[in-house]
Amino acid sequence: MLSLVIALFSGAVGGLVVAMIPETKNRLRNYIVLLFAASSAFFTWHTALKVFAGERVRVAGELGGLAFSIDPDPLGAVFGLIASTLWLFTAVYSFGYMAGKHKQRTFFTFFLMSLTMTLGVAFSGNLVALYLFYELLTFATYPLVIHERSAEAMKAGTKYILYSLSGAGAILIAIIFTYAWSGKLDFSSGPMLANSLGPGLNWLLMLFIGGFGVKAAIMPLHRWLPAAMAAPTPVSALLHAVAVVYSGVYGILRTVYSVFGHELIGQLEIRYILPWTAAITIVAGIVIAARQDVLKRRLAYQTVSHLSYILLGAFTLNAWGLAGAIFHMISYSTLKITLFFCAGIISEQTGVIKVSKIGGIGRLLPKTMAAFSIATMGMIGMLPLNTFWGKYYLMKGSVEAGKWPLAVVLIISGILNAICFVPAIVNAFNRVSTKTCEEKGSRVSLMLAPTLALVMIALFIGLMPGIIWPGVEAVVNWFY
Amino acid sequence: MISAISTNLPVFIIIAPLFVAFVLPTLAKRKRLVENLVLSVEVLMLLGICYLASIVLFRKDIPIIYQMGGWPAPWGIELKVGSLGTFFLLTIAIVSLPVALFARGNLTHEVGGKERIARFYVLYLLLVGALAGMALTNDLFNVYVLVEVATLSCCGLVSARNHPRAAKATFTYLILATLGSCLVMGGIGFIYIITGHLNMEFASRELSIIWQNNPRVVWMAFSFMLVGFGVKSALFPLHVWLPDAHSVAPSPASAILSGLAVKGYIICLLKVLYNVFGQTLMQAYSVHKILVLVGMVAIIAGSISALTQKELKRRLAFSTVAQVGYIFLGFGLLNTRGLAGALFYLASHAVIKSTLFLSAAAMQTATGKKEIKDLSGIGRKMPITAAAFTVSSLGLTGIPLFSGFVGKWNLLQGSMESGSILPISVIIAGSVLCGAYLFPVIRIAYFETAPEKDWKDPNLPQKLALILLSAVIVVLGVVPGPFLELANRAAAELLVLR
Amino acid sequence: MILAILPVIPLIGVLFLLFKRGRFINIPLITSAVVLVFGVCGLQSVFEGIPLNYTVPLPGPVAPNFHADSLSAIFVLAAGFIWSVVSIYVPEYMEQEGRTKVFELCSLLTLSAVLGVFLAGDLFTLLLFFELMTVSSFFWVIHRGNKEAIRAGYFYLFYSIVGGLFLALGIVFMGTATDIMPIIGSGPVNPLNSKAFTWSIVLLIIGFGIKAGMVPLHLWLPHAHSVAPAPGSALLSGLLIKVGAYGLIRVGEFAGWGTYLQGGVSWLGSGLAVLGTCTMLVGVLAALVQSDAKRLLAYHSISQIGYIILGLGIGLYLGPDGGLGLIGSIYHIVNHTLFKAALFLGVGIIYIGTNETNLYKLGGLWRRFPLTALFMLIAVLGITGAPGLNGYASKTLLHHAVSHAAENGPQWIIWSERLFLLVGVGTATSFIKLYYLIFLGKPAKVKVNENKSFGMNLAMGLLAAVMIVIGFKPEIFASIAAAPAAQVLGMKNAAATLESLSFWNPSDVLSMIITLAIGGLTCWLGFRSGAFHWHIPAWLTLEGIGKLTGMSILFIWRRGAEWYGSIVATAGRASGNLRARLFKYFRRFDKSRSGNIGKINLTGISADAALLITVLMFLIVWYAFIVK
Amino acid sequence: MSEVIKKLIINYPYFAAFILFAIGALTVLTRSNLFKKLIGINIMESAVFLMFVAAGNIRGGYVPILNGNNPQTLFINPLPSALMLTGIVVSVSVTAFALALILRLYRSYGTTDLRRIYKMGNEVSE
Repeated sequence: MLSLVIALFSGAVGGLVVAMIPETKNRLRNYIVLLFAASSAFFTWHTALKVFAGERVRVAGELGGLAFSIDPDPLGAVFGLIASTLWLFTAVYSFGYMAGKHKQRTFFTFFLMSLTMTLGVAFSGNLVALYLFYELLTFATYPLVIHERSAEAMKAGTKYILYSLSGAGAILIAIIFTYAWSGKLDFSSGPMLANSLGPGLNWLLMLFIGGFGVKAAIMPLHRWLPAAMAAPTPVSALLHAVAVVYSGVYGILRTVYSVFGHELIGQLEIRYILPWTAAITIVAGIVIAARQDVLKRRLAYQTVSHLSYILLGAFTLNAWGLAGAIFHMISYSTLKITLFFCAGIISEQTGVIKVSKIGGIGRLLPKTMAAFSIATMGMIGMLPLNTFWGKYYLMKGSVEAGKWPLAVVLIISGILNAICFVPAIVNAFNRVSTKTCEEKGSRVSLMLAPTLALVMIALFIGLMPGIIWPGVEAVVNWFY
Repeated sequence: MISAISTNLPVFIIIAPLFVAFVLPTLAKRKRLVENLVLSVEVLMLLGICYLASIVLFRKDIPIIYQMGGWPAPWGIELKVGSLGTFFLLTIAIVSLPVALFARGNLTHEVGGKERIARFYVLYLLLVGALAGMALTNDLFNVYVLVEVATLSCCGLVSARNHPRAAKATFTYLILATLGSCLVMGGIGFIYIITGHLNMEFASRELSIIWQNNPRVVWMAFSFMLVGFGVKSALFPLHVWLPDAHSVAPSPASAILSGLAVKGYIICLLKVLYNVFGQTLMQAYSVHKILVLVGMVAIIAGSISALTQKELKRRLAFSTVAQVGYIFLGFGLLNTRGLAGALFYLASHAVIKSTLFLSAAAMQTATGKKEIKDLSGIGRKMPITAAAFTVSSLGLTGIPLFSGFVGKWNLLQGSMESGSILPISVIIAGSVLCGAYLFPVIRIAYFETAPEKDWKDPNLPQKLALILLSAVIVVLGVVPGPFLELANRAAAELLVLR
Repeated sequence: MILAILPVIPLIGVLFLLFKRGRFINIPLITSAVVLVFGVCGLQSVFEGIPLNYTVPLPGPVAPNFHADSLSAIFVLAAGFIWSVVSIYVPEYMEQEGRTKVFELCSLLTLSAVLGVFLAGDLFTLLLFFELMTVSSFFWVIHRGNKEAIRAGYFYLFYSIVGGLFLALGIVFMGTATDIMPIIGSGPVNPLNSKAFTWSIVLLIIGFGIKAGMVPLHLWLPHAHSVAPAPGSALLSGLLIKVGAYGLIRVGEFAGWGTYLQGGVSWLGSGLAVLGTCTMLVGVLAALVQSDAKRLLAYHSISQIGYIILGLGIGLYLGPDGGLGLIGSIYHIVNHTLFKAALFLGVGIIYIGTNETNLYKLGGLWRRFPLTALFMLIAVLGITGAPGLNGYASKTLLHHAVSHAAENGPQWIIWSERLFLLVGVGTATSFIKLYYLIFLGKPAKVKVNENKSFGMNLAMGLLAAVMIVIGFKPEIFASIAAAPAAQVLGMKNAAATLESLSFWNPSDVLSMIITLAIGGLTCWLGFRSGAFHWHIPAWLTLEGIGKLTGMSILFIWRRGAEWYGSIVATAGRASGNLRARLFKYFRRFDKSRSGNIGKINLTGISADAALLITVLMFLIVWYAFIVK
Repeated sequence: MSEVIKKLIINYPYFAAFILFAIGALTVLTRSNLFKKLIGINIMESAVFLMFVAAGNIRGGYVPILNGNNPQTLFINPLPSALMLTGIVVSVSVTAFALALILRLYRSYGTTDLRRIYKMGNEVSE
């Protein structure tokens, strides 16, 4: 209970504290950021372990005349763990990345604020809380998106806000309908709409998915995501590859499993369409990615593609699919962050932001590029990396659901991922670059350390998927 | 003594500001005294209203009826302290006190010397008194008189700024408002002609019996009332006077005009529609459909108009048009949730819009610029003002935690109950548009670099006013309990079939 | 436990290699020798017919599992041996190519991965090491770093990745088809869902087929094997493609060796046989027209893999009587490992000496490289199947199997038997051509460097010695290793069949000699007619077709993208216009509300009032006249 | 038709009120002079007053003065008239206020013609 509250509000409090530290005291600020991020991570683990053990940790109240509860179930706990743990890594990375940059105070203030919002989304116990934090997350991350203050960034920010608000609007409508039809908003008491059946449910589900799909970047609602790459790299890495987009994905998982319930969706006509929307996004996203030259945009489109993996898992409507989705959620996040971290190091150290100019970087920044390559292997779904397991269970789920073409789609996506990144990597290692730079110095090591640590974690999980299995199992058992 | 005061409290609440208003010109030379007097009246009103509200809330029996001069109902004028009245009174008190506080901070800049300030306060108190009267009165002709008092004082407030533009805007406002008053009076006349009563309850009882004999006259009354009050409460497309008037008025004036005055007329219309005509007649004449339709159009058109504006205050003024649309939409839903939502939205908009106008005014005063693009970086230089603006923007957009959300949520629930998807989509679209026209301001305020100028937060009373109002927004958003309860009860009472 | 240790040994070697400073110690050699020794000692019990099993105790849904039966043992020992030999070769060779350390690192990592594949006890573990092998061996391919190498590297990596993905999907289907993931070495799978099982088998065959270089999935192979440094090529061709073959044997195990296949997989034997025949034929035909020595060898790898696959197919097709096919395949795998490694190493020596691998620019080199010429001769004879050398033994077994199947089989098996012989002729032809062009013929005008070549020749010599030993005593290996392996896999009467067969029966020897003779003749004809310089048109090759398909897909995609882009742009413009117009309208409505009614101009207040009155009139009229 | 005419004749005060209202409205609409607009408003208000007073009238009724020995029982309704007193007061105050405004506008713009005022726009300083 207390640990839940601390975990949740460390970020917000930390943000306020950081806001009070003068702009010049960078070192102090970094320590404070680290402290709060760490405390959040620690208490999230504390809470999550309790949740996995079957204990109920709950804070409930009333907000604006509506019941409001923070009540993590295993799914929320998993998301919370992903977010808070990676936050810690990204914080360290940001210390390196942001060193010497402008407006660090603003950056770290909102960086910490967003942590609370993300965890709020994760831990929300009913739709009201989910909606609230979902909305606030948009606002807390907006300053990060426009951090560069360039015209491009401002435009991206506007786009981001507009897309997100529209999505939130759709969700609000959907929530109202849900409440009107079921009278329930709580996640804890099983699927809300379980006993209702009607023609409107298809539309309601579409509304939900359309709303959350904005943040989950389902095509064609994805356009804000590549634009938002104007943000500093840690933000792109954490928020636009993991936290923010996962909040959308998480919302859809919630919709499928807590609002409708997989059994109900299994009776709706829309179940035929859903997996295919995800599948189309998977393929189209990565194909478009292959056509991008700017590395971060390419990664962004890859994000679009990979987010739909998770959705695909949810839409297969069976336990294996869900397990795959959760697995992919966990493992994909570690590697995607790594990729972005590497992109950040490359652009910071050499100024290279385009894939076509990447030749020779591997010789200059061997560790970075090695991490990048390994992460790419993971994106393809090769074995020593954890993403394989996610993909494996996703495919298993699809096949068990009798939709083997979906499994083929996943395979095709893996191949396309390879086409997308392997040439770049080979180039990076084989050409000789004209640039000179080194992988040394405290700044680089601050950036490099979390990157390599994440790769290690990914490899570790890949070799021993059993260590995250209890979490996945808890989620699956919760819903099935 | 105490019992005398408490039994006569309703009338005191109306009389006190009016009385003080008449005393003020004699004290014009002593600015501080004037200001303190006004503030103390406001505080007293607030206390009295809270007392009334607690009585209404906790004694759940019939509303307190106060008979003016001791004359019983059909002949004398009645004051009815019901849930609706108390609700609106509370709104008035909550908004007008901080606005007065803000006015105390600095008026010379906008209004002029001591004399003018005193006159400004006269009008201000007259308006507050009239609004309080509107909240409580149960008599049609009394409504007319109070509306006229309010209209005149509003016009006076707009023209309080010594600027030709103000005079022009006032004139437009005056002509249109007087036209509206004529229509209102005409409408009252029609009701009187067919029922022979001016007391709302009696008129309503009579109407429900005989309306089928004179369907056209009833309709005339309806349309006169709708248009008359519509023009005063800036219902689209009758809002044409509003942007000019509200953007040109001195800042406390525009706050209270946009925040409260418009709401007073809306409450009057609400009373006429529900207490006099009643639900049955509204349904018979499909008035509720008109209201929903007009409300939706107002939301969309108002918001888009606001988007096109470059001046901050004009943008806010247009936003009022849009928000009024929400309230009318709620009135047309004909169910408790929707009506309660509309009422709550009315209150929350009153608070929010006053905050917005006050903070906008503070920014304008500090920078001397009107356009939004000139406010770059003001968030750092005027943190409290900008924070108040942000909080109220979020509230207006309907973000949870802020009062706007509660209202919108109930409105949405109401639309849901009424069973059509269109109002729901419009409400949401309105929210998105609202975000679209308010967030750029915030973005410019916080995320663009400020010019090297010495902009500072306003002085203490003004800051205090802003903080108070923002706090109210948050409190109403987080614990709307009693307020929402009052709104719910008021809605239930209004919807009782007679 | 030994099973888990074996793949770890090379990793320890890697550590040593990383921290080695200057001193000349051939760590890869030591490591592979250790592997060999450990393998021989540790796997003794396996040859006695007791499989070893070890599960790494890890929590979760999948625990890595190791398993060794005789088949694994054969492969493990072959790997250990070939690695040791190549490691002897590497230092002197890589001195010329440069970046020895990187090569050795990759080499050790690959050894670890390869051992892991052979010892894997479940499909996940197998896949894990399979992927690792892909990645680590990839660096051999791109070792030279030139354009060609990188292109080949792409090819190699893409195909391998795709193969890995197919394996993964196959595993998925396998998991669906059965309740519990089948353990390698546990015999035929009893599928719950036979359709999924069929798919799984297909996918696994594709996955392993890519690695093995099975037609039509072989495109990567000639590129990759020819650009790698010679030891790399030797290992790639000698052992890594055998991983694919190993996988195919295991797939056969899931389907069931020694039984007549039923249900969804009944086509498996004949399918594999047909694929094998095609592979054989395509490989040898392509090899005939090559002018580059390494490419020629690479195509021959394909061809020889074809033999192996054919043998497997026949083994499956014949069911309980297919022992010879399986034994022949296993035998041929080992033999091919030996002679193909030797050939690549030999060509490598030539390359180091002359910087040239184009056959037509070489010639008469036996004087300069006498030892090499000798060992190469042995290897060439081995691969062509000359009696007395190892190739003869396995090819004979395979031929027996095929002709046994052809005796009372359908038409296509008869054809495959004929093609089998034809391919033998082709092989002879191309190797006579190779040997003639390099070592005999006119002395070429290439500059020959003087190198230390003791280690290199030693490596080749070791291989040649083993080849000769096997060649003279062909039945030893077959009876002590291959036949038990086949029996463990399920061929109950494999050993018995083998007993009944004599390697030195005259007709076989004769036919082999005839084959060689015809080969020599064809070779002579080929030189005279210039047929060796003929190239099939590009569009007819698989690569050409693939390229065409790719280009057309790209074309369609581009069109689609253009189309989509134009739609989006139009929509964007339209909405922009709409927005602008809306804005303009609203602004005008706000700015000057003026209009004309008749001739009366209404400005400002008048217009506002008019609006008000219009609304009023509208309301009144609407009710009074329209509604009623 | 005759029915309608009959009704109109019987209810002539209302008819008159309507005509007055229309005249007032038209004046407000078409005249651009501020004074005339104001007069138009006044006419409209008068129309409404007329309507009210007419509503209170009873044919053949007497002035409602109760002095104890008045034998008449049929009084006209005094309430509307009383109310209209209030209305007239309001109207007067509106007129006064409007006149003051017109004065101010005249001082700033130098004209009382609305069109010209609008043409001048907002450029006029304080």
